Amino acid sequence: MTLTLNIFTIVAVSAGSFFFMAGTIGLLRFPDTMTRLHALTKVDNLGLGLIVFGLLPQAEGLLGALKLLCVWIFVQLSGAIVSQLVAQLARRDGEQR
Amino acid sequence: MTPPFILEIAFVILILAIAVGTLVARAAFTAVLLFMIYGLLIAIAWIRLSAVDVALTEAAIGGGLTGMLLLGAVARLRESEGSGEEPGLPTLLAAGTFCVLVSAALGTLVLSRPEVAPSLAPAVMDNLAQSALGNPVAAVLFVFRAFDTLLEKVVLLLALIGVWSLAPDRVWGGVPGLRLYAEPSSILVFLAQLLPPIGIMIGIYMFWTGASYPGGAFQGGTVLAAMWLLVMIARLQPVPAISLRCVRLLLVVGPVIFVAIGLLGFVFAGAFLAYPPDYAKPLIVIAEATLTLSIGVTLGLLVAGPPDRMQQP
Amino acid sequence: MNSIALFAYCGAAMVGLGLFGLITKPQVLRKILAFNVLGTGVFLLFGVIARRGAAAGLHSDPVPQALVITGIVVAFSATTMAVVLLLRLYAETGEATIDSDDPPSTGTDGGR
Amino acid sequence: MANFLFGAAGFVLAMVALGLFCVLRGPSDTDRMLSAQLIGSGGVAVLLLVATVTENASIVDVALMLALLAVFAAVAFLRDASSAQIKPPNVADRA
Repeated sequence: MTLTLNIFTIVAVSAGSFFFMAGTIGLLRFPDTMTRLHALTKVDNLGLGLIVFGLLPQAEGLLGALKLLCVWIFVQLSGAIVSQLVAQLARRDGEQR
Repeated sequence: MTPPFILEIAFVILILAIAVGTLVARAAFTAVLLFMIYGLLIAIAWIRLSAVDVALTEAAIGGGLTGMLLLGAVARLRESEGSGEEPGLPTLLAAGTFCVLVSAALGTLVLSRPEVAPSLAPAVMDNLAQSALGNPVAAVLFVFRAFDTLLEKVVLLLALIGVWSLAPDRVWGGVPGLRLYAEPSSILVFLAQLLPPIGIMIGIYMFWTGASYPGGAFQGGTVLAAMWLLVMIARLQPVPAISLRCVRLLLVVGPVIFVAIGLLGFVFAGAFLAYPPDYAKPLIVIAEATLTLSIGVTLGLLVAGPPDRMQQP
Repeated sequence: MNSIALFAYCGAAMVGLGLFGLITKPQVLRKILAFNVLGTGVFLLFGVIARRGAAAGLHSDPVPQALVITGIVVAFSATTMAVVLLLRLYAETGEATIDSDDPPSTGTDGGR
Repeated sequence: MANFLFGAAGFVLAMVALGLFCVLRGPSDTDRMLSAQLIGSGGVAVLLLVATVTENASIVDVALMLALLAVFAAVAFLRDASSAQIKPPNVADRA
C-alpha cells in the first residue's frame, strides 16, 4: 500500500514539476502577453495542482491534507481572477497599439 | 557534499544574483519586482534556518506590503526617476573595497564562533510552561521581552505620525492619497469581495495559532491590512479621513490595552508587564487580539500614505 | 563548510551589497532598496546565530528570532517613511535623485 | 522519498531561476509581472514540498501567506498599470 502511494506521489509530483518547466519555457518562448498568460495559468492549475495531489498521501492526517488542498483551491481561485484582470489589461494595450 | 547542500549553494547564489539585479536593474519597476522576488526567496531561506515565525513575517512584509508600497512609488515617479550622477571610478573603487572589507569582517566574525555557541534556548524552554504559551518565539515576544514588543508598536505609530506629518498643512486631517483603481472592473470587484473574507479568516487564524505554533499578532495584522487595502483600492469602501475618531481609536486600542495590562502587572504580579500566573494566557490573548487589529489599521494607513485631499473624490 | 556557514556568508555578502548600493546609487528609490537588502543581510546573520544556538529541543534559538521579527517591523516602518519622504521630495523638486559628491551642477536644482 | 521531494523542490527552484530571465527581458511590464506570478507559484510549490519533507505543517501556513500576498501584489500592479493608461499623467492635484 505504501509503495503504491509512494509511486503515486512520485508520478504526480514529477508531472507537476514538468508543468512548471513547460510554463517557464512558455513564458520564455511564447510571442505575446496573451499566450504567456496561457502558459502561466497551466503552472497555477496543473503544476501546483499535481504537486498538491502528489503530496496528499504524504500529508500528516486529514487536517494536513485539507490544508494542502485549501492552498491549491485558493491559488486556483485567485489565479483565475488575476489572469482575467491581466488579460483585460493586455487586450486594452493591444487595442491602443 | 550532499545533494541538498549543493542545492543550498545554488539557492544562495540565486538570492545574491537577485540582490545584485535589484541594485543594477535599469528600470525602477524591474528593480522593485526583483526586490519582491528577493523577499520571497528570503522567506524560503528562513525556512532553511528553521525560523518559521520569521519566514511568515518576511513573506507577509517582504513580498506583499513592501511590494505594494514600492510599486505605488514607482507609478508616481514613472518616467522621471532620472539616472542621477553616478559617482566616479575612484569613489566606486573606494566604496567597493570598503563594502568587501565590511562583508569579510562580518563573515569572519560570525564564523569565528566560541566553543559553545551562546544560546538562550534552554532558558526559554525552562520558563515556557510559566508563560502559558506553546510557541517559544511568541513567549519571547509577549512574555520575556514584552517591553520590546510594546515599543515596536510605538515605533509603528511614530512612523505613521511621521508619514502624516509630511502632508501639506492645508490637507491635514484629510484623506490619505492611496492610489485607487480608476475604473474597477466587475472582475476586480468580485476579487475584492471574495478575498477579504478568506484573508480575514487567515489573519485571525495566524493570530490564534500564534500562541502554540508559528504565527502571531504581527503576521495576522499584516494580512488584515492587505485585505483592507484591497477593499479600498477596488473602491468598495472609501479611504477614511485620518481625523476620524474611530480611526484614531483603532490605531491606539491595541497599544493602550497592552500598556493597561502591563500596569495591572504592578498590582497583581509585582512588575510592569508581568502577568498574574493564573490569568497569563487570557491576558496575552486579549492583548494580542487588540494588537492584531491595531497593527492591521496602522500598516494599512502606513501604506496608504499621507493625506492629500480633504474630501472623498 | 556547512549550510549554516553558507547562510552566514550569504548574509555577510548581502550586507556588503546593500552598503555598496546605498553609497553609490544616486536614485533615492534604489537607496531604499539597497537599505532593505542590507537589513535582510543583518537579519540573516541573526538567523545564523539563532540556528547555531539550537538547544533544548529547539532547532533555533527563539530570542534572536523574536529580535528579527521586531527588526522586520521597524525596517518596514522606516521604509514607508523613506518612500513618503521620497515622494514629497519629488513633488517639491521634481527630482528623485541625490547627486553624489559635488557634481558639475547643471542648474537642475531650480525651484528648491 | 525525502530525497525525491527535495530534488523536485530543487527542480522547481531552477525553473524559478529561469523565470528570472523573463523578468529581466519583459518586454512589457505586464510580462514582467507574469513572470513574477510564476515565481510566486513556484515559491508556494517549493514550500509545500519542503513542508512535506520536513514534516513541519507550519510551513504550509507560510505557503498560504505567500499565495495570499502574491494576489495582493498583483492587484497593486494592475492598479498602477490600468490607471496609468486611463488617466493621463496628471500631477496638478499634488502639492
